[in-house]
Amino acid sequence: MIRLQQDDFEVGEFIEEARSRGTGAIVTFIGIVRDDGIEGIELEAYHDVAEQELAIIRDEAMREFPLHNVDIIHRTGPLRVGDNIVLIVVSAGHRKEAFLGCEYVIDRLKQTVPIWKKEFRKDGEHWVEGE
Amino acid sequence: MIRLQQDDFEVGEFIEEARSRGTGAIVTFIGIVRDDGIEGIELEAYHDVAEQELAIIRDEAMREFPLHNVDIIHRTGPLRVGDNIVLIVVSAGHRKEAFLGCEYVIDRLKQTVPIWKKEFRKDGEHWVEGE
Amino acid sequence: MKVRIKAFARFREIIGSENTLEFDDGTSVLSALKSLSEGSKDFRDACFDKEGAVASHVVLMINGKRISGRDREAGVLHDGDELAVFPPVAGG
Amino acid sequence: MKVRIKAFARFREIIGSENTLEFDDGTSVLSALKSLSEGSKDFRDACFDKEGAVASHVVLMINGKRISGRDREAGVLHDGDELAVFPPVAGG
Repeated sequence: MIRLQQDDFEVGEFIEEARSRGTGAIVTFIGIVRDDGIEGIELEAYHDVAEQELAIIRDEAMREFPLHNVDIIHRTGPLRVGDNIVLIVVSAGHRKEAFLGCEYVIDRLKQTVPIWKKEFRKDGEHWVEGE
Repeated sequence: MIRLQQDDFEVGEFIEEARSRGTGAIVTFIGIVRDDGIEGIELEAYHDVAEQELAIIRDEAMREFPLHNVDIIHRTGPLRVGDNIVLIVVSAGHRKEAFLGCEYVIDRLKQTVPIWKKEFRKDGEHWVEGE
Repeated sequence: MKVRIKAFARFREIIGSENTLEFDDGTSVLSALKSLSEGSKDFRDACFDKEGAVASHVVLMINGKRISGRDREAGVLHDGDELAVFPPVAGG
Repeated sequence: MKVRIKAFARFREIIGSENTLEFDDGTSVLSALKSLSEGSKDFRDACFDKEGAVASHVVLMINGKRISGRDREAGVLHDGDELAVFPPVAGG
């Protein structure tokens, strides 16, 4: 499943769904709002294009590695320190490809998906510079 | 938390607990009984020594990488295809070290922790050869 | 013809999230961005470099597809197109 | 003195999970394993190679610590020690 949503997600549900009969490994990545002096963040997305780019990344990952399933859930809107930002769940026959697939997805996501992050600090707000 | 247990685990619970204020990334590995023609497996452990080795691996991972938390839960006893075998939950400030830490733990676990796997097939049972 | 211009992050804060503008058929991306910057010095500063070219860090999409190279200025817009303008992405 | 010998996986299926044996003080690991194999050809075949040395793939621990090199045969057992014998591990 690919989804951009305001609501939080239940990691356990996606992990249950990711399991097929040949699955031997599930690797999960969760990105979280890190406390480095911020009070919170706001995530803005080019909604339809972001979902479309996430689907492209999933398809690329599944072409590149022998994966069974790839889910990517990315939140938008205001979030506080400790809140979930993104969930990636990758299942495969073996552990090596599950790790590689999961890292591939998060690395590409940070390069191509039109989502932006504004940080709120005591001394003001600013947009995080992408790479 | 380090634990060897017969019971299944709730991934979501460990992920909640793994979160501290500086945490920006949680990487989770779940090993699952893969269907490659088997009917089930039985996991046998040198119980106290296995828990001791898991704690050593956790400590090594936390020395090697800047991690916030490492949980390792490994099941023992009879398991069916699709059942969880092992859960590794690693939290860190940033994603690279969370991935590296999680892979380190599962790689070492397979090398050093005294746990053995017997596979049951239609044509009989056999012990899986370790490396 | 009508072109919808979508802006995000810093750019949205300057010109709003969506502007539908009326252009002559065959208008280039550069002309469309110039029209927008006539109304806003802040947008001009954000979007163009000192030489008046579209700044290299600005990302442009037409109908959800990234445009690059010469098309970042010479690309031709058509009726109903959606032109998006935004800074480098920073999700995840 | 008493030494507990724990066996796992294939080895457990041959000699049982735990045997407490009585040895003279200062008995070596090799002597202890030889005593066990006197009662069981299967154990001897699993534990020793053709030259009568402890087979290289057999893992040995004394009190939860892996023993290696010369200690795999010459290591000395003490009263209350736990000697573990098992095949290469295969968890995860």
